[in-house]
Amino acid sequence: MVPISYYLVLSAILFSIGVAAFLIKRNIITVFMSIELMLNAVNLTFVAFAHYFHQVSGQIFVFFVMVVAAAEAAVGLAIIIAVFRTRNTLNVDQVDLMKL
Amino acid sequence: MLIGHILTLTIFVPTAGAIVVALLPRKGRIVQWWTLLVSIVTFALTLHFPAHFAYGQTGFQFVENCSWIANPAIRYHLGLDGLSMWLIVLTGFLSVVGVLASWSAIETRTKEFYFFFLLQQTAMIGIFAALDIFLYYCFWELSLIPMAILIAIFGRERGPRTALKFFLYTFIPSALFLVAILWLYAKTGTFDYVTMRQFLIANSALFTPNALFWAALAFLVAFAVKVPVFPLHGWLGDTISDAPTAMAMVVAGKLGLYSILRFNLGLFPAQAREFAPWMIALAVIGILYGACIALVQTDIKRLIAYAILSALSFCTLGIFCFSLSGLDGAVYQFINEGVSGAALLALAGFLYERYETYDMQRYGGLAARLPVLATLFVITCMSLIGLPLFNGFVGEFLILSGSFASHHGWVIAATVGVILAAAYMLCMIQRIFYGPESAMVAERPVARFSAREHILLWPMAVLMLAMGVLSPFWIRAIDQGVAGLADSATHTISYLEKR
Amino acid sequence: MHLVLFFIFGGLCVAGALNLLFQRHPINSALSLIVVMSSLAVLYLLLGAEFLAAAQVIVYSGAIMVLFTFVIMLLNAGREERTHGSKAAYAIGIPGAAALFAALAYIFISNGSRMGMTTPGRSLITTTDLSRVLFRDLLLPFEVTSVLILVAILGAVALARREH
Amino acid sequence: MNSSLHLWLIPLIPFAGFLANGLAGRKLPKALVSAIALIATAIPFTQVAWLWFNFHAAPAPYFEHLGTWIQTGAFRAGFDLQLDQLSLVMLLVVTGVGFLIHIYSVGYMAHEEGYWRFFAYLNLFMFFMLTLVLAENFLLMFVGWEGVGLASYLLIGFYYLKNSAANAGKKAFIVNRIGDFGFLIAMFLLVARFGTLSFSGVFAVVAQHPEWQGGFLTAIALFLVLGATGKSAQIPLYIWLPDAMEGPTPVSALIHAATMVTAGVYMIARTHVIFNRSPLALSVVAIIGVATACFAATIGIVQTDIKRVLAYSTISQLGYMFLACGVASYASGMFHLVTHAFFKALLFLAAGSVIHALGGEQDMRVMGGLRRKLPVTFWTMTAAVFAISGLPPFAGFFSKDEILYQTFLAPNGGKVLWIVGLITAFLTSFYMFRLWYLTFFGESRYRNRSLPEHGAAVHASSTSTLVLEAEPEPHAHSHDTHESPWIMLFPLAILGILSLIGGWIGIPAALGGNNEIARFLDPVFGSSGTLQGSNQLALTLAAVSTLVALAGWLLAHLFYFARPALPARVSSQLRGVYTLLVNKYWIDEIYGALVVTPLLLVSRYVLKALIDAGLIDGATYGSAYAARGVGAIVQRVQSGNIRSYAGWLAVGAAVLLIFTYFGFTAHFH
Amino acid sequence: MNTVPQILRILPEVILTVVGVLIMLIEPVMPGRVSRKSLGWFAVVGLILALGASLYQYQLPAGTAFFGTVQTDAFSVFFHVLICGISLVCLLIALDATSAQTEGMGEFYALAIFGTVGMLFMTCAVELLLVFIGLEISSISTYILAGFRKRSAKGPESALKYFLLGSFATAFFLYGIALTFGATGSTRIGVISGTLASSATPMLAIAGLALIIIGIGFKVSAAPFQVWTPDVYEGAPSPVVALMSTAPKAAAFAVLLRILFGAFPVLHSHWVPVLWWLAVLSMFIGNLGALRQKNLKRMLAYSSIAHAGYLLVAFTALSPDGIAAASFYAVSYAAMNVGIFAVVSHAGGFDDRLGLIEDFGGLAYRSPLLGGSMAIFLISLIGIPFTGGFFGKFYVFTAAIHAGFIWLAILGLINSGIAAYYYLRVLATLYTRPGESSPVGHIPRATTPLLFALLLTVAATLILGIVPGRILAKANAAAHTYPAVSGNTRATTETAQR
Repeated sequence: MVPISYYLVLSAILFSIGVAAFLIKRNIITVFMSIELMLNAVNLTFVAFAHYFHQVSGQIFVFFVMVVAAAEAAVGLAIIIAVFRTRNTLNVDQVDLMKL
Repeated sequence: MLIGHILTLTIFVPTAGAIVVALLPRKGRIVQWWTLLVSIVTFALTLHFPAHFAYGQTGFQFVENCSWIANPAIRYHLGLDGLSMWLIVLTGFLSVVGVLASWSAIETRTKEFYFFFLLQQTAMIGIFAALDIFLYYCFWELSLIPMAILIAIFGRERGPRTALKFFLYTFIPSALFLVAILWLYAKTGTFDYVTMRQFLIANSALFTPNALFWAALAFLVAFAVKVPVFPLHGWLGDTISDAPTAMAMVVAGKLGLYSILRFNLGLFPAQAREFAPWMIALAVIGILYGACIALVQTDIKRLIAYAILSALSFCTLGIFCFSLSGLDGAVYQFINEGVSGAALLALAGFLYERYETYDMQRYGGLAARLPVLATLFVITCMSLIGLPLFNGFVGEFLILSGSFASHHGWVIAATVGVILAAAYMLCMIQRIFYGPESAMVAERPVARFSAREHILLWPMAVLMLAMGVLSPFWIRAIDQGVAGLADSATHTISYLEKR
Repeated sequence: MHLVLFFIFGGLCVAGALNLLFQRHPINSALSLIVVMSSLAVLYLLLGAEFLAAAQVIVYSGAIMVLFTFVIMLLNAGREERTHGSKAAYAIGIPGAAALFAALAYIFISNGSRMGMTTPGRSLITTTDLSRVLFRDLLLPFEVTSVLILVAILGAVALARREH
Repeated sequence: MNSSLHLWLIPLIPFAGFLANGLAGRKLPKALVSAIALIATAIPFTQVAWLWFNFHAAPAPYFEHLGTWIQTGAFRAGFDLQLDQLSLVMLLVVTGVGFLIHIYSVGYMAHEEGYWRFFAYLNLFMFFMLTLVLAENFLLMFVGWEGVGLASYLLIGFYYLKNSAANAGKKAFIVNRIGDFGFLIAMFLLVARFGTLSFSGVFAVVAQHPEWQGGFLTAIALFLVLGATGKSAQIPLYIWLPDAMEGPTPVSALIHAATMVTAGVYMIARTHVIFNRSPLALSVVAIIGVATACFAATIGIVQTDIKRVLAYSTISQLGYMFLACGVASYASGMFHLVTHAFFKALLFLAAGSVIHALGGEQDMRVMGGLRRKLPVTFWTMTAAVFAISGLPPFAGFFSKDEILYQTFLAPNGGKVLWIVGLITAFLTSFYMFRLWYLTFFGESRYRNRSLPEHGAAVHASSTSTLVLEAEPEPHAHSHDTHESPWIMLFPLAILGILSLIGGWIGIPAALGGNNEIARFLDPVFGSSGTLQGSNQLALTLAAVSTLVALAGWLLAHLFYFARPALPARVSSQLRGVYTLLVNKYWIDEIYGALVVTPLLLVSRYVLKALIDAGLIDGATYGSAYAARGVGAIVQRVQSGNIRSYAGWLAVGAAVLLIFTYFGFTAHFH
Repeated sequence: MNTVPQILRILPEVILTVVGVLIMLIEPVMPGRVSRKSLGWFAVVGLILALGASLYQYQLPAGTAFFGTVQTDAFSVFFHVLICGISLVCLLIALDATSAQTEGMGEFYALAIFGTVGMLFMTCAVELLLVFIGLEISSISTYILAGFRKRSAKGPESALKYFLLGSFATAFFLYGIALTFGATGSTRIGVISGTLASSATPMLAIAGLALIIIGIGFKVSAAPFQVWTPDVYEGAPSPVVALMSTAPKAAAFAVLLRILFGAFPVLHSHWVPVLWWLAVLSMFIGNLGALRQKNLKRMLAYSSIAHAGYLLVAFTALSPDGIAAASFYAVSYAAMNVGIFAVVSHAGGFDDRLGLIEDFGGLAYRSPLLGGSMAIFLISLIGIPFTGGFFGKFYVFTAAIHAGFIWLAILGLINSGIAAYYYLRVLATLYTRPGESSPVGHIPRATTPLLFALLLTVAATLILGIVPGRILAKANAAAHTYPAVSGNTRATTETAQR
């Protein structure tokens, strides 16, 4: 009895918070987390629509997103480590060697 | 015996030559000799056209027409008429001249120089021969690159800067020019000059005059920059003074003026007549403006640059008065300009080779040291200021007399330019050759006039005289080439019509 | 009933997300993210995707977030300091995010009516249906995913390995 | 009259001479060079003489078409030659005097560097001058017209290492160009109106339309006059001629006295058909003529450089010819042209011989007493002086008298013109005798080369030898004055005789002659030109002008022979006038201030600096800078900070989403 | 289903996957000191095979496989060939640029290969899920490759920037797919278009479309999503830049074409204006940004933004001509850009010894081969006739004008004028007299792989410029796999304005 649109709006809220977090957080890892948050928001949308259409593929999609998220996490964290090695910082604002 | 594909041959012999140049070793004068050979062959090939030109018949000759790209329909369409024929011959001639003029001026990086030099020849011949507007545009753009690179490499002081200036000045307008071409293609469905012209004439109703106006303007601006016409000449001074002699010879004039005649008058006769008042005004301003600035220049090459601006503005004037003799004169005049201007630049170059400066104030009394050079210099100047029996006079006279009937005031103003021309040319001659010997001339021993220089310049001097005396030989073809572009009414208002 | 649950857990999501936003220490952010994910799992249940809910808890809250915390510990990242490297992020970005939210919300609400309601309990999608689609219709993507994972492994190795 | 007269030979043989000397002369021995030059002028002279006897009677002009020069559409101009009485007379003068001066030059230039160059140029001049004379259409005439300008440019600048010479040449050419501008415009008008430039064609059309009076014909005529004033050194374009004296003296004699400068008169005479239709133009010509005559004469009386005196007298005499044309009495104009050619050439050559003798001195104040030292020069010079002063029975008398007579009879304002002419005659005889006395009488004031303050006016040839460093001219430092070699005296003698008898071809009826020359030219001008008054009047006027001439002589005698102190006192009395005259009314300065300087200033500061460098280059580089400026702004976005980037992404995303969703497509649909 | 064995539909992908796996397996067993070049050559062989396979796919009748998730048609094969070619040349460049003792080259080659697989799937997928996964594969591998200069601080930084912003954009892309799915209930291109055609204006789909465009816009670095490009290009090794400035972009453009013309043709009135603005913005930002650049790679990064703009111009044409133009432009851009990076990476080595433009002063004299070919690529980038760059621009703008977008064409060509300025500056630099201490002195001799690379790219650039007929025909064929959009945008107000 919950309007689908509620779920959608909720996902929108989460997504936007994710975006905001990406903009505001300084710690690279946290920034990365905010991306995960955005992905989760998307997942919610998928599931909502899957329910609406009574469709499996929507849910399957979520699976794949999870897999992708996992992969990205692995790679992303590796990258973060590499950066930390060269820069010795996790602050995004200090990773701006290249500019203009 | 008409060789098949003679035009293609003429266009691409220089390219082939250039490729060989790239492979030649860097020692001795091998490259020079090879390039000389190539350019002589090219010249010989161009001479084929006047030899086999069928005067009676109208339309294009030596035509080659095959499909280049199926969709969009681009054709490899070449052909000559009276208008373009002599220009191609001139190009061939100037390529030989160019090699000889650069012979000892270019000592380093000869491979680069002659490679791009030959490429330039291809581009220019292609421009005159192309009858498919797309093909034409290709050659038109191609001609920029060798020029720019050569200026960048061999420019006197600010080479690269000048190259940039020159390139952008020409390239940006020709971008709009391309838009106009594409627009025309979208409307007419063809790039072929002949077809498009027929189409435009046949159903001009399809077009709003406004649209055609802008298209024609895009064409005109692109060409006017190349001529150059008065306010668009910003590149000329630097380019002429920085470019190596052989390039300065061909950088201005004929390309732009030919294009104006071929495309603006050919495709958009009505619009051309709309522009005429402005163009005439600009031309006259250009004549006087160029002359006045030349009057106060102290750098030989810059003086020549503005002299060229002034002289070419005469052509613009002649073109936009649409009288037959005006058009003939214009074409004849820019051929003359090609010859005499080239000779003058070559002479200036020889001076530079000897004294490493273009600053007139450091010269003086040179006539005693280099009498032959002085003589040739004077002859060339006389041809440029339009002394009768020299080529320049015929052109100027035809232009002015042809335009006079329709534009008294402007022509009278333009004729003042003739006086100024004498003034700045004689000032230059005096500063360089007359008066007491300057310190520089006195202390620096220089080479006598070499055989190569004789071989280069005397034929040009003779040519100036010949073109001044036997003009019908050339004008015959030109006349038939431009006849279609002139106003039908002859420029002479006979006394009967007056009554 | 459903509505209440939705609001509870939806609220929890938002709260967790906001907490992620406002916590200064990465660990706290990570934990709040776990909260978000777990409550999302509940919402999945409400939408009748049990399997997904499980996967959500296991894969996300479990595997991925553990990885995160692990890295945080590894690099013992402290409280993030408030550097001001970027004006644009605030001046441009935050309004951008707000506008984004506004636009999306507007779109969803304005089209929400056509969406209708959730129908709880109806037609639980069984694992069978899932596997049928997953291993038949979407066989190729499934296989290709292996390449993706390979790449991830390779990359992690290539990047994280110390130079000698 | 036989089929072909081969007129084309007349100009082309000198041209051949020019080519031969010009291309090879440097290497040829002087003897050969002079031989070539002389032959190249002698042949045309003989041919012309032959023509004179064969063609004399023929009523109709004779044409020769050598081919097309320019042809487009309806317009055609060819290398067409024409021989009629007018051109025949002119030919005789040009070839005859020209030949004599060539001979003279052989001696005069004997020691000059660039001997071959000199004769090449002279032949070139002959070629162009003869083309000018023989031309059957305006265009071909213009060839000669500009060509002689070129030749004179080269010859004036013969001592090109001397700045003054080079400047003079340049000035001459440019001023002439101003005249040519008029000629060109006139031709454009003709082309526009008649569609042809051939004399016969144009004149025929004009003849068909007696109703054409003034109007565009006046315009054409006036532009032609502008041309003529340039070539014939009339007000306002006379300024180049005095400077032209920088050239070697034979050049001054040939080009700047006898032949080239008369081209203007010839041209007006040639186109009299047009002028006759335009009283306005005619009176303009007359006024210009008489004004110039008087004006130049006044300057002439205070000049101290012998050649400059002659230069101003040339201008003045040309004024007479203009006056003649102005009163539509072309015949008398031509008559004076002929006689003037004789005595003025003679004057210059004699002066040259004097200068030659004095090793290059041109300042009359340091001459004097040369009567005995240079007898031949003296006597020939005397003939010339008498001739130009218009003392019977010398040549000048008849021609000048004829002109004054015709002027007197001329309808509108003739009397005024006549009086001015008369005054001029007085001045003429005054300054000529002044020259005569100063040069040949009194005791020799000739000590060293030049007065201190006259360091500038050093004789051309000697300076040139200083600069050109061949072997120094032998008599440049050997100061003993002696008579010139025979080769220079022979032409003097001939011309002397001619200045005596030359005028007898035009003895007016009143004096028992029958104006041969006028009669001879009638086929060309028609008898309309020459007015006839009563013999009584003619005699009176003749007497008057003779008396005036004598008065001039007496005054000169008083000033420069009887009471040598007088001039100084008078000049100190009339300080103002004197300064004015000595400085030639500051005309050069005025032109400089009004035309040349402003032109240069505007060009340098307004056009070159402001517009070209400022606006046009400014616009070019300005736009470049603008583009780079925007580029800088774009780069500012690239702060390197990930969060800023994300910010841009976010806002971009938002905008794009909104844009797409709410579809701001009005602009497109 | 047609009779073609399904495996053939994905033959190139399979081949490359196998090769990649093999490299992975061989690499660890190789002793540490041994150079990994052999692996590189192996990868090259694999790519050649894949190229052959792609060309072979031209023989196959168009059709789908694996339950309609992939589709081989003239379009996908065209891009298969293109991408395989690009990767091939890029690997050659890498072989040339890396020394024997460069670290971890085994992984490098494997990642490049796998990345190529991902791109190939992007081009042939008709199921958005597969598109997404392909995209992720290619992205992740390029993230890592970008960070391969581990010693210098720049490498990881560029990797990080690319990774964070990339995933950020991916989230948008994914959201877009989600909304599309929400609007149509499917993620199959064909189904989507069908549903949209039938339904009334589906607002959700429009929103989804917008978000998808954002995601792709990021990948092709179209303004305003271009911000990452210069930094990443500067930090990444030149061979990698050569790859990622062309291949993933080509794939992404393919996806965009596939989605716009395959899935959303009915919404063209919504996406045409958007692309119009994206194109204009990209051209201006790219070119103006490049004007002041001193660092060559950054300059090329900006120029790549601009070129993305030119390419987007073609999309507005809404006609097969447009698609063909876009495809052709992708090819010509790839040829010249890969070529120029070949020169740059050879001159600068794997880790950029020559960063600034003036470092290249006199290159043409130091090595006429390098200088000459670089000159050709620059001329092509300017868009001078008889080079691929010119024809690319020409077709693109012809298409735009046919669609009536005169102003777009004018702006675009003015931009090519601006662009000429900075390309020409480099060109002039190549030919200025080198100073005594100019770094070009230390440039090593050209190696065999480099020669191959240059040969291929130069030949491609010139062939595309002089006899583009065949390739253009292929591009047209590719274009005609889509039904021409009912282009009622032809008569736009623009033409009315004129």
